Amino acid sequence: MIGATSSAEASRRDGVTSPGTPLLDIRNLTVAYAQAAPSVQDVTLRVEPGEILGLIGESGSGKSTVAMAALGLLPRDARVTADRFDVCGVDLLSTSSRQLTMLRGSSIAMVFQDAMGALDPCMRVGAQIAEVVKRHQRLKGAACRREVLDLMSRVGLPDPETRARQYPHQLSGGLRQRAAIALALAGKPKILLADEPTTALDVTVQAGILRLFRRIRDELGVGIVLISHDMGVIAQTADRVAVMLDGKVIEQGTVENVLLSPETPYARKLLESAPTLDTAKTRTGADTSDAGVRNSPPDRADLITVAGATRCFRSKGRRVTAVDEVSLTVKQGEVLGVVGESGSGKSTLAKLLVHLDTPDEGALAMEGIEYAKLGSRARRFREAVQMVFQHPAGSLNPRLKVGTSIREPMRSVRAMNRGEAGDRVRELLREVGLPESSEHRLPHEFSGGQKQRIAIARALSCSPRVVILDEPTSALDVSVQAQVLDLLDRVRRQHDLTYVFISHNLAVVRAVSDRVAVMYAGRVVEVGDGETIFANPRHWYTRALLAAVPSTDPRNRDDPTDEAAGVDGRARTPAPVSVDAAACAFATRCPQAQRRCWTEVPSLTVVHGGQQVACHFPHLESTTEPFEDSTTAGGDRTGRVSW
Amino acid sequence: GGSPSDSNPGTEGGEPKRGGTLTIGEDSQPLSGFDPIMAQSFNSKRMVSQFYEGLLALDTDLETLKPALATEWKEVSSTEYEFTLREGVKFHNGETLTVEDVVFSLKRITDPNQHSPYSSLYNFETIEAVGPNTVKITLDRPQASLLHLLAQPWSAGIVDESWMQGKDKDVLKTQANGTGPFKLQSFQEGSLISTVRFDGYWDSERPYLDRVDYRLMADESTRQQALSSGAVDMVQVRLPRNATALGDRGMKVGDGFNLTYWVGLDVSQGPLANDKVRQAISLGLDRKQLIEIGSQGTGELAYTVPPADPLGAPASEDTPFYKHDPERAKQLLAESGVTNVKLKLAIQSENQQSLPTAQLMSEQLKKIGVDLQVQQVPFATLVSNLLSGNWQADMIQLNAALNADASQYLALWFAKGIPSTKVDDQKLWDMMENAISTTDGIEARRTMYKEITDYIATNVYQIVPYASPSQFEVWSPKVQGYQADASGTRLFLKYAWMG
Amino acid sequence: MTAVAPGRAGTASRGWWSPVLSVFRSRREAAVGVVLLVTLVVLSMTVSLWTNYSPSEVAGAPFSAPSGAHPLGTDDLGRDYLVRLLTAGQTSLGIAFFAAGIALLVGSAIGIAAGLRGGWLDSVLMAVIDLVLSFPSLLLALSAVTVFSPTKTTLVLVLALIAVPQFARVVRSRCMELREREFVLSARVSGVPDPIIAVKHLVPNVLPLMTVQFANTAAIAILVESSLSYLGLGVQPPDPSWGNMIYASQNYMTDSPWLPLGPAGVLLLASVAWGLIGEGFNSGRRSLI
Amino acid sequence: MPQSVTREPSLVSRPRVPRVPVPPAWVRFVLRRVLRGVLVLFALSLLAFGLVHMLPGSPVDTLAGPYSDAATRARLTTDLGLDKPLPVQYVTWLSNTLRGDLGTSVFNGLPVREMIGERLPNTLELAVFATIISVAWGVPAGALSAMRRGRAVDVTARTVTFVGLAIPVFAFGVALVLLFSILFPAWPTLGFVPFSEDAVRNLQSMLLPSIALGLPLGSTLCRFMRSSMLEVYEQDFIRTALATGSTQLQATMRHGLRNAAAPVATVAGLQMAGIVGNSILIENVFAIPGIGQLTVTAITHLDIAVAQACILVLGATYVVLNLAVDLLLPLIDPQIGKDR
Ligand SMILES: Nc1ncnc2c1ncn2[C@@H]1O[C@H](COP(=O)(O)OP(=O)(O)OP(=O)(O)O)[C@@H](O)[C@H]1O
Ligand SMILES: Nc1ncnc2c1ncn2[C@@H]1O[C@H](COP(=O)(O)OP(=O)(O)OP(=O)(O)O)[C@@H](O)[C@H]1O
Ligand SMILES: [Mg+2]
Ligand SMILES: [Mg+2]
Repeated sequence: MIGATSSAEASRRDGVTSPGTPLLDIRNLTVAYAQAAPSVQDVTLRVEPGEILGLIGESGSGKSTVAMAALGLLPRDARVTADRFDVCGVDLLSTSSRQLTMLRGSSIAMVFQDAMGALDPCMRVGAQIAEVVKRHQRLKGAACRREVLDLMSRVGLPDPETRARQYPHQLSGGLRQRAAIALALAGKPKILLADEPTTALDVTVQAGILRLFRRIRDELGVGIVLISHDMGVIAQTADRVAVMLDGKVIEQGTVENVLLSPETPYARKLLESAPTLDTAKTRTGADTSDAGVRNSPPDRADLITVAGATRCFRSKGRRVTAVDEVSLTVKQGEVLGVVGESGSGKSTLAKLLVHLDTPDEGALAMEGIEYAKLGSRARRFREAVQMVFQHPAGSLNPRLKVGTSIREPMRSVRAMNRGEAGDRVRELLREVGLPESSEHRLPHEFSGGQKQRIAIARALSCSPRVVILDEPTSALDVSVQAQVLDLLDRVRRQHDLTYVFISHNLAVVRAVSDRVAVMYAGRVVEVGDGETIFANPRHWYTRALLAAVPSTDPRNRDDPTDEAAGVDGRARTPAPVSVDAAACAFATRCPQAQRRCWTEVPSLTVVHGGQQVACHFPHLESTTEPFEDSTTAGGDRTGRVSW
Repeated sequence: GGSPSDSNPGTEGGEPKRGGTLTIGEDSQPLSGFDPIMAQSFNSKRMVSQFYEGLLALDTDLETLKPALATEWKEVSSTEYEFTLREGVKFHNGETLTVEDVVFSLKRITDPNQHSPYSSLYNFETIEAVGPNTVKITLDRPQASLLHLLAQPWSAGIVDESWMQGKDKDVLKTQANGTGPFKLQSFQEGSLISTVRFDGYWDSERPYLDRVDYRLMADESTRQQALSSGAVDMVQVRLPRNATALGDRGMKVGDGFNLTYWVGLDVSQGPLANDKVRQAISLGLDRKQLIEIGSQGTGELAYTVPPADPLGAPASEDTPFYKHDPERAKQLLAESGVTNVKLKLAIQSENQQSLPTAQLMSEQLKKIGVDLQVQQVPFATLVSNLLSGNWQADMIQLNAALNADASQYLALWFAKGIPSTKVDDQKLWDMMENAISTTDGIEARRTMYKEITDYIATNVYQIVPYASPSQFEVWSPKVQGYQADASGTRLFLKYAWMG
Repeated sequence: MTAVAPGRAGTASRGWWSPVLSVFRSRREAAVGVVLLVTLVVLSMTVSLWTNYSPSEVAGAPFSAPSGAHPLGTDDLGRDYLVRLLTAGQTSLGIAFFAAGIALLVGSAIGIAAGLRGGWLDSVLMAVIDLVLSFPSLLLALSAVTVFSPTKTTLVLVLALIAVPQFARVVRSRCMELREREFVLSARVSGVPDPIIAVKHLVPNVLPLMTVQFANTAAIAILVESSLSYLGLGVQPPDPSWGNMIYASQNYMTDSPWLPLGPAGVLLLASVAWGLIGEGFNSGRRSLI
Repeated sequence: MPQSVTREPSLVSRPRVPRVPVPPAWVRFVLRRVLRGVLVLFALSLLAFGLVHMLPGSPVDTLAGPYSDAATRARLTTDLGLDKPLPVQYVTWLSNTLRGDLGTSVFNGLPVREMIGERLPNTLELAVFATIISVAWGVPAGALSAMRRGRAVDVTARTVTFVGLAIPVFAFGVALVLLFSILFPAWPTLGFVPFSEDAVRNLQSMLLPSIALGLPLGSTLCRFMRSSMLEVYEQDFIRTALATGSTQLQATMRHGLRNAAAPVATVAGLQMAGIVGNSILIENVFAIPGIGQLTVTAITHLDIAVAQACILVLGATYVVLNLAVDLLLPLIDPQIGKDR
């Protein structure tokens, strides 16, 4: 069938030789956009029915390009060459655009990263799925409706009848992603491409979606290409893995082989630099000199106190309480980690902390001086409190030279003269590991990690005492993330800084924090010493979070039998007909919710040592056995409570 | 009485016949409504002339008087006149015309509460009914223009007293009840005025038309198109070239009547207070070119009183300072001692005809070293400025309309003791006063007005580049028996019929 | 380790204007627009140097058709139409340029102030803008020109006034977006005062948008000026403007079609030029930020 | 009530109920918008009054004419109440207006309310038709041009939009009349007939003016549609639609148009209000008795009551149309304004 050499080469790279026609058979694919150098070069991939191929690699390595090429959806200026490019036996290189259109949806389909974007916001979810069902299954009327509802329940959308009539914005992120998967499956494709399908989601939701992929594969026998930069996701889901670097596949093999004993140095580095929940110890071990400081925070003085801060927004007539009666203290010299899912109010809290925003109720104070009464001390405050943002690209004015950006705070807050400021800029650049000449360049000439270094230099320029870091590494690749985290840690020790480190990545928070606060729906549900919280979470939400973090070890896959009940976004406990305003926000997802949870907001109470929990029925016995994810696995749905 | 003169091209269609609808494209609707004694603008007068009549009427020369509501009239003395009313004249509502109606209507003109612009033109002392069919008017001093004024439907239209009783003062602005050939059927403000034949009209044969519709078409090119496409049967156009173009397409173009293009001068101050400057300006103008290009060849040399007026006299190259002589002009300017002459000329923004001439004047004066700035001002503002005496310009341009009496043209610019007057010349005022009160007949008056206007030209109190038609009536060949008149008010519409 | 992020090549020049210049380089449309406009401007400015006639001089018989002596014929007064057309360009382009310029300054200032500060200032400014918008623009121009007499200065100011609300709105909504951007937030955290944030951070980033809006406004200004001429209140003769030329010639459309076609043609050219410039910047916007 | 606690769980995850009972979001939204509209109208009344009274000259002079004498004019001034102090005149006018009495025209003595009442429908009719025409060509052309970006269709459409945006409405109108009278001499180009009189003739006579207004305005819409569409094309759901086997056309029709429509609808709404203002020119050219024409004549003749009322009515039209668009937008884009 194929030339002997390429066939031999392919089977060698694949590591596995599987029977039957492959769903996706790519040999030496090269894609170049316009005049640029090829973005994808000599890629050879193969997906068999019922197989999940994981595709990992850092940003820009060409993962999405491969996927889009398989769909024939590359922009017109892209040039594609390949020795072989078959999708379900059809040669993409020679099909007409008509055939290609037919192929899409019925043979090959795709799930994109941003589910909100992938669904038409102006169309009901059911109608969107029905459209594809009609097109590819040629069903009409009631049959079509039945098929849509069937699809929706198959991907785990609860109450499909209602959901079908809703618009995408009325669904939660997890449900939206499920709807998007239903949409992709509606044409009964044989192969499904999933491009970072869970990156935008909360870990608890992610676990459910990943389980769904496996179930689809088992039930429908489709082949899946799962693109992700998250080792855990791949480890938990994929059968085989291909690692991409600069447009080339540098390593390919079974998941165990690649993740446990990577051959190439790059893959090894990629795996090493990804922090896991267990990495905290290794990192602390690295800075033995400060170990004592890190582990004994209680005697430190309070630097910033947040007392009952509440912040509401009105947008489009809706009222969102982004931060809800939060009380916290940030102690001198510590790293306070703040975790929580997207939309839980972390960034809003950060803005309150740096006084970019003022709370509607409650107050913040620094060393006893309320923010509202800073008056003439405002300038000192600005000097003392700085912030680093998530998007390195966004935090630098694209039109200003790097030096100017770094110099800005010194000029405005410190009123330094040009010469002094110039010297300091160069000093700072050296400190964050950038050449002095960077001063004269524009931000777009730097990579993401370099930009983040510049942003850090800028934050340091006024010798602050506190730096609020709002997801400073979540836009970065794992390898770069490790470097930036190292830099942050070094700087902190050098200047005796206090950090508030915000992230939704539990592993990262664990790796850097002394104390951790967990936020849910605008409230702090649990605070305490990092070690304690990670070892012995008391709040059911914290427990769910920790349990859902995918392990990077493919041998630790969770039990696939759990997945039958893997439905999220749904109350475990019967909810009263009218939910009281005073309900615990987590009650709808809590396995332990009881009547009291629906009528009374739990407040933070000290359970043990420095650990505080806002829960009426916290998990009390300290346990080492693996915790069962309530949200996604939820085995005991009746909410049996033993005390 | 009688029909218009036989030279009218419109009468060549054989025997008049009854019936048909005439649609006219009007450039504007009656500004002041249908009240005859308020009608000043062309658009109001045009409507008023169809609904109302005076005691007398004008013949096509606009000079000869004809009987109308009065069959006979008698000048008892220079201040006393008697009129015998026609019998059986009916108003549109069916009521019969009585002496009381006439007395009421004439008194109404000078009633201060009516604000009629014509009130100051009359020297009434008493108006009384001296018999069942006879009205006597007594003046407090002789008035040459009286009969002429009484012959115009707008300055002396007779209204129905009993119908007016108890009605709002403004009722005549939107309703009409006269004795004229057409009666108002409906008034759709802003679009359409429908009129129909008045069956009870005293001149029983006429009008021939069953119906006349007036459609508002403000834009000149629109009117042109509408006439060409047959959407309307009659329009006025302002630009001579447009009239010619329509004529070339087989339309009938009425005679244009030359009315004065006035440029009033503020001689009370500024450079224009110097008579050498004024003379230089008059000499600097190339009137031939202005006529040729500015009036698109339709103009003629003229004095302040327009040639179309019965009392108007033609001007010529020999008129003082009318002959183009730029050398002399420069010399005079040098002699005047005024240097750097900068002048502002305000013209009417609505009138498309004003602009070309003003621009040409500016260009011609540039050659003698006078800088003339042209500024377009809405008519309302222009009139306000003129009347308040605060001209906001050195020169104001206006176009004459045909007046009831020649004295009005002069009074507008030169009447003694009003703010708008910028001259201070007792001699001129005396001459004007004489001309008003003389009753020596039309020839004598014409001579007097020629002398006055000559005097104005000599002193260059006003510049008259030329006189040309301010509008042309154009109608489709279907319309027969129609003749345009110098007053531009369709006085003879009742003779028209559809062929 | 980390590859340099993909950026547009050749943007090594310094200063905030460099992206603007680079847009020209990468945007053929904008470049064509600029060339077109510059040609028009140069021809207009130099017209007196290379023609035999003055714009107001009677140079031939009225209404003569295009010929060797008068490439575009003559108008109702026998003036050379080409010379007038180009002279009119000075006025029309000048008025458009200044009106759009003033609108840009005022509108952007309002937009930036409202967008950056928000709160009551925003509400008040936007209420005023709404008020001006609810006054039909042509009427506003008409009444203002009537009240203040139709000098060129009045025209420029009135045309600017009409354009300000649009400007303010566009700039404001952009600034509200930018206000939440991290680099503005970091400037704030660093205690940079609002005026400096506005000048250093907002203006450069709103600049492409302002350029687009400027081009649109300039194109529209020429049109509104011609509409005012239609109502007798545009540029005052004998100064020619494209607007009053179109108006004056529409009466002669049937018999001398070259009269309306001339100014309509250059108006179209200018408008296309502005439009191309605007589009060039518009489509360049995404890649800029 | 244990019963209620154990009742069937609500399947939709419940949003947290606000603490204080407030009227539904859309009621508050509408109320706020209406209140704002009222404020704008009030300010507009001040502006209208001020501007009209600032106009140089006095209606008395036009009314009495150039040949009148000073005494007549003085009496007229008193009779019209124009000698009273401005604030008094304003208060009188405003309170009359609020009572629905817009005064009478000083010239033809007609009640202003009647004059406006007769003309407004014509202008609105014109505006509606013009909007329909502009939408009818602008939206599809914009969409098509976005779909075939860079191809002949796109280039053509964009060239046309340039022409549309560069030609003054009145000149376009006159040219159209000319063209039509040559091509279809029988078409009643210029005879405006009120709808109530003869609906067919009315529609015929409205066609050209609507085209004259609508085509150029469509150019703006076309541009907006094009760029809005291009933005939509960059979004994931279009990619998804293509990935599930839609053709480009299907994706555009089913997903593109509606999503691109919301911003375009806002523009169209604003434009419709703008049309009402710009109708001045086209009403003049086509001899349509509309409010634009009335306003201009009122301003140039200094018919104070009419001018003030017209400006106010035009402003109110703008406010109402904007409000209507704001309230209708949620129908196009369900994300806007729906929160229950
Ligand atoms: N439409 C395009 N035009 C030009 N270059 C492109 C285009 N899309 C992607 N590229 C380039 O191709 C390369 C590979 O991009 P691709 O999106 O496939 O990477 P990726 O591995 O999916 O990265 P990420 O993890 O960030 O999604 C990158 O350098 C990118 O800049
Ligand atoms: N300026 C604002 N106007 C309206 N709503 C806002 C505003 N800022 C934040 N919110 C809302 O407040 C809630 C909390 O937002 P916030 O950005 O603090 O969350 P987060 O925890 O930082 O989420 P993420 O992980 O996605 O950054 C969200 O529902 C968000 O929509
Ligand atoms: Mg990608
Ligand atoms: Mg955030």
